Amino acid sequence: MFGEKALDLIRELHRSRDGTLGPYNEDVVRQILEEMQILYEANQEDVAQVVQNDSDQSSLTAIQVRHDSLQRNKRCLLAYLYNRLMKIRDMRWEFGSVLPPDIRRNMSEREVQWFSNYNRSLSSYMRSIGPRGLDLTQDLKPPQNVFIEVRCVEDRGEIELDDGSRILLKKNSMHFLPRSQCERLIRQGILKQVA
Amino acid sequence: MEPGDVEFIAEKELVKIVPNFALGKIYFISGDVGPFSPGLPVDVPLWLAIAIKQRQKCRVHPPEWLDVDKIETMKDDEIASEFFTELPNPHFCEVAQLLLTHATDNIPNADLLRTLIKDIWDIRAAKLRSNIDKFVKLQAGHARLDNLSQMEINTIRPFLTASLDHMYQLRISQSYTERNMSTQ
Amino acid sequence: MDDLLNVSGVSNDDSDEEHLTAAQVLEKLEQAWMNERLSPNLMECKSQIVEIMLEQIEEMEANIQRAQKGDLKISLHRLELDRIRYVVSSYLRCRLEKIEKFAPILLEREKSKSDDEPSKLSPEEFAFAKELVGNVDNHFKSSALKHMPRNLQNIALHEITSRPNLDHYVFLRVHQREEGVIVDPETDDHAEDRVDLEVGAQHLMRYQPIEQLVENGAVSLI
Amino acid sequence: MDVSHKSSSGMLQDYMSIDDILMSSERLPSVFLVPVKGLGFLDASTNKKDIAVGTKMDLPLWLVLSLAHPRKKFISFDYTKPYKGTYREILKADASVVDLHKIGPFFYAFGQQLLTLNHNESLQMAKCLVLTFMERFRKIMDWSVNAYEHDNSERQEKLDEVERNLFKLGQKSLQSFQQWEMGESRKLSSSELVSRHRKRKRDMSE
Amino acid sequence: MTSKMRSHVLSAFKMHGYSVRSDAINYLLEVLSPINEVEQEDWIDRVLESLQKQNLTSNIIDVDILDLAVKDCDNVDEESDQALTVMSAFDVPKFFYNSERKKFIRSDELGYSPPSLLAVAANKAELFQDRYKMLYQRTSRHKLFTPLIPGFDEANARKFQLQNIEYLLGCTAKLREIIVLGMITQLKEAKYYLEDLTGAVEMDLSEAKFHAGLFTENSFVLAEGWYEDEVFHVTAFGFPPPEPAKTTRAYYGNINFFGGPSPHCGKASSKLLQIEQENEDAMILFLSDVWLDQESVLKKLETLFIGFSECPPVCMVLCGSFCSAPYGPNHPSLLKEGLSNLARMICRFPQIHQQTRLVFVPSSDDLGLGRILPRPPLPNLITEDFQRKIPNAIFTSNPCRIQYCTQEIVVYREDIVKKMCRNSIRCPSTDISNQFVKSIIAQGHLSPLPLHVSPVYWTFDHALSLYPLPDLVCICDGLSDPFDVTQIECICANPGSFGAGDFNFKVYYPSSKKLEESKVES
Repeated sequence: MFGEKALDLIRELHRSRDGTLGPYNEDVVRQILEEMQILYEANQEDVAQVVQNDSDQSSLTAIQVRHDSLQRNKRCLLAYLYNRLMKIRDMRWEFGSVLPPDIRRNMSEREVQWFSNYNRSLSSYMRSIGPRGLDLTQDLKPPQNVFIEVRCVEDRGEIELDDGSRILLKKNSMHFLPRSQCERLIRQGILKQVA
Repeated sequence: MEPGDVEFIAEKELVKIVPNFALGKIYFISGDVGPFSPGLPVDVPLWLAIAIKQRQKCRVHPPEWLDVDKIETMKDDEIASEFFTELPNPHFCEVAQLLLTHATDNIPNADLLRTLIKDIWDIRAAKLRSNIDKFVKLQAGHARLDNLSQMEINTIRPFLTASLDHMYQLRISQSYTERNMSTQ
Repeated sequence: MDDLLNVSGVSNDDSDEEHLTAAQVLEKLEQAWMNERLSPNLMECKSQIVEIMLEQIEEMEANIQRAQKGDLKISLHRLELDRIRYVVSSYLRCRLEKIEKFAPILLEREKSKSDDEPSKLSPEEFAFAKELVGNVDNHFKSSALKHMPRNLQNIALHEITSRPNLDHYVFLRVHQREEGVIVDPETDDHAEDRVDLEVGAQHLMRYQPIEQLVENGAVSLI
Repeated sequence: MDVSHKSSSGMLQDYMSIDDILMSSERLPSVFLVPVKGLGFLDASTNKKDIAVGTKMDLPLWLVLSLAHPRKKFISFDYTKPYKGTYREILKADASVVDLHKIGPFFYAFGQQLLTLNHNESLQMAKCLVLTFMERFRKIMDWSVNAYEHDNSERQEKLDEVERNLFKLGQKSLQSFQQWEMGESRKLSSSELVSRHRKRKRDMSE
Repeated sequence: MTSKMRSHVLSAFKMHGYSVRSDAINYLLEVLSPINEVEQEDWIDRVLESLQKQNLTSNIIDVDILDLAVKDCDNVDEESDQALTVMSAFDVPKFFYNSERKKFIRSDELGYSPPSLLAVAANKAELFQDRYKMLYQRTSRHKLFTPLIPGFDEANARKFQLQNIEYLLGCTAKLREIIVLGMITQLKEAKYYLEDLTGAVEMDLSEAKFHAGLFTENSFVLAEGWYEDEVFHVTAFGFPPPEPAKTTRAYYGNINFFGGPSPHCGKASSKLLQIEQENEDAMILFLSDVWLDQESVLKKLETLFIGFSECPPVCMVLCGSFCSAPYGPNHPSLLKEGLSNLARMICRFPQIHQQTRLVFVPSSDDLGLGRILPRPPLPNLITEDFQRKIPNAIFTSNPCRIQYCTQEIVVYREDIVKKMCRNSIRCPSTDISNQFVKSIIAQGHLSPLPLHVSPVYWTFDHALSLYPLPDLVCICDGLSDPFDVTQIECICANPGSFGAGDFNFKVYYPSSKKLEESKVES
């Protein structure tokens, strides 16, 4: 039946539902486009015959079947692209703007481009909020107390906080920091909240 | 909406504390608070009370409904009544939980209270489930549930609203088919 | 600090020259935040209130910087700022998620809405939505559509992406009395179902019949 | 964010939804009322070049929805087993014990799509869908909203995709409520994807 | 003021999801301080923009990442004079093909150390495996080999199914109509085998019909035929179908396979394209066998310089060997003397001296380690004073790569055509140059010869690769007559010998992609 390759593509996406992004399947996408091209050409021939009205009902149905298959293939392709984009969008909020290399390798060149465009428009939107901008990827949970105790999980050297103070991220070092300052590092798994 | 958010909103409820320090009025964005003088009770939002309590600078005066006898009678009423009894505060569960965790030393027999409140929660939860089942079977379009607390609504909301949405779609398919059959 | 804030200027019809204290503006923001988080549809944008709140935070942070007095007062102020910033951030983030999910249809409605209807998107949100839809459209074109046969190459994004489900069931609390709200339109096997909303009551029903009531504050979602 | 979880339960398919695409690929027994030129290969049983009138074939739903449309009537179709008389009786008897996942993971969604085409048993089938969900609702709710220790997969086995999703929603609220009771709900934690990605990396390097 | 600026910059970086090291912030503030307020905003955006272009591994920004980004913003206008870059074979990036992800990934991205000249034994096997993988992915994507599309009469859509040798060896029954991609090897004396990653099978070429092309040992072929008890009876013998550069780039995007600083290939840069189109009369000259020790050659060079003195070419590629008799004790001094004569002569033409880049590509007979490819440049000892006098001179390896704007040019000095004919199974007699060009394009490699005939440093085999196909391949072969063949938009030319022949050379006009044959009149 037509549209089998397209279904494989969607099944592949269905299998990796738990948020991971599989490799971009360029080959199957091309095979689907190839099938669509051949379906389209076959329809052009039949339509030409119908125009000279020397054909009958049987080619009309054939045209209808091929037309429905074309629409089906198109829907599967767009759904495949769209659902991957939504996963890539979530990664901006989960990983931040720098994706781990093995994930980036699973993305097609255009998906990488889409990600950097999304990142740009998100950052410019966030910088346009209020007098000094507001980082929406922060303050994800209702605050309880201003300062929290955190333990450093990885060596990441010294970084600077908003108020200019500097902290040295050495493995297993403990810090008592304002919550708003270290939320990003906790989300990226560099720090872990203790109390 | 996460339970943390419900608790966050509940922290705006006012509670009476007895400070052990002196400080003038504090002009918060959400309104003025104080002045504070040692030994004189003053009403503050719960989030402020907890913050001051954590710095051992006050004693919390529990609300009058947070008392063993009152809670026990509430439990009995809950068992007796077929409907949901009225709760002393829409954020009953969250305020109790916050006070029992952050100001346990200021609340007499806190543990007993904790189990009693948990029992009330379970009784009401069972009652809620049977009401919902009746409601779904009635295929009714709407329901009134006045005495449900915010936390109870929050816990059942995702499951219940998604089920009712699905039921509604099935009902639409049925009426569409009925209209279709009659026009044929 | 407790100066009066003038909330006018925004052409929302219900409040003409209304002077609100900072606390009242915060109250309105929290109400808008709750409604936004629980409504299936994007609500009218309250960018005026958000601007005011962010300016308040800015001012307060400047004050704290200057007034290095007792640390208890300072940390309590900081805690309140964290709380308010959380509400603003969660409110805008929740709106952003809906805008990203329904961007094509929202843009379509913005285009076709009449001028007196208040816009659902703030100018910044509108720009973000336009860029997003443009990027998705380009991605579809360059990755698939341009390789397809000619008559299949165009798509109307707002027809194929998801729309808000206005029949979603919601919980609500009544603030102003409202009679005869049609819950279920009349069908051949059951009569029209109407309900009266009394002040203080809590109801569970579909969102569509009460959407306007939520917008103008007669009821709020819980 | 509590916007309704748009699962495929409406009459209108969600163009981009993976579930709707998978659901609409399931087959329906159909009979060609008109000949079809050149597509003989679709019918595995013969090697003729065209499809003759009266040929019986299992066609995917997405094709049936177009060909069986009242204005075209290129094919006639029949319900699959779960939607026919005998099975409807079983469901009427005791719907809550039936394994809906085995007879078609998208039981409700597929049924609703069938209702967009007229068929002599469509009204009984529509009613059957409503009653089946009403019957099974109580058990799904009880399973999902209270007991948590039991192994979840054994419970979810008999549920169709929509029901499984409802079950997960119930479980999730229960878990976050219990986490809240322990006072953990407002602690900052590393993001879901980051921790899963780290774990996978550690497994690979071992 | 700076603390306000500091927090402003910090928050801008935070919105983009970056945390910044304190020394990096100080560095940026220094860079920004001299600029006025408005421009600072635009500068911050540009730096953030170029940060996104670098593929970072962590979102903590330190000084050198920031330095790179600032430089990237700085030299956005300098790029114009870098229209021409010459790359030695030893700097060509090495790519590994990941078959699961169907992607070429740079070796340094995978964390491999740069290739070393003295390789381990495994590298020799990898050399052939990498060539095979490159050709296999290219062939399996070709229209003839993509999987069948159901529903179309197979007859017209002629499709084949590639099999591997393991599949053959596994079958006891007779197999008809088999197609295998494999490498020709002589595992036993005068017996040809076909080998791929999974095994080797003996071939019976008695009835094989040979398509056009030089089938040298160790080159890769598509063999079609039938198989029975461990012998593969070949009926048709041909090369894997080549692929135009456009199609390769459509698949793998704008990765820079060719080499050079920028992560993206020249084709993607609209600026370079514009520069290329703007100067139509830019030209590149190719001369081979420039015998500097011969008086007549120097005189001819002089007439050449006179001819081009008014409009100097962008670049002149002078290939070896630079001595008519490249041996004997006085060879180094002869070469040095030749070079100094040439330097003196060039100084007499100021325009050429300033504007023309002179690229010296040595032959394997020239001074220095010649025998193994890629051949290093002429030793500094010989070339240093020439370099001092002519700053625009570049002494590079053989083969070498030249990128002019968006054009990719490969220069290779080797008398290879005759060598390939000697080493091929069936040596065709007619139009040798066409068949030669077809072979190197199909193999995607400059010298598909056995290693004992033309030795290659195992870990630098990728420097000889022609994949994706460049725009121009200039094979300087002194022993065969000049040719100019274009196949699937890739021009292959042999300028013939300047010294030995009658002083002919080739002129290439990149903007119009035209190649002209010309001669210095005696």
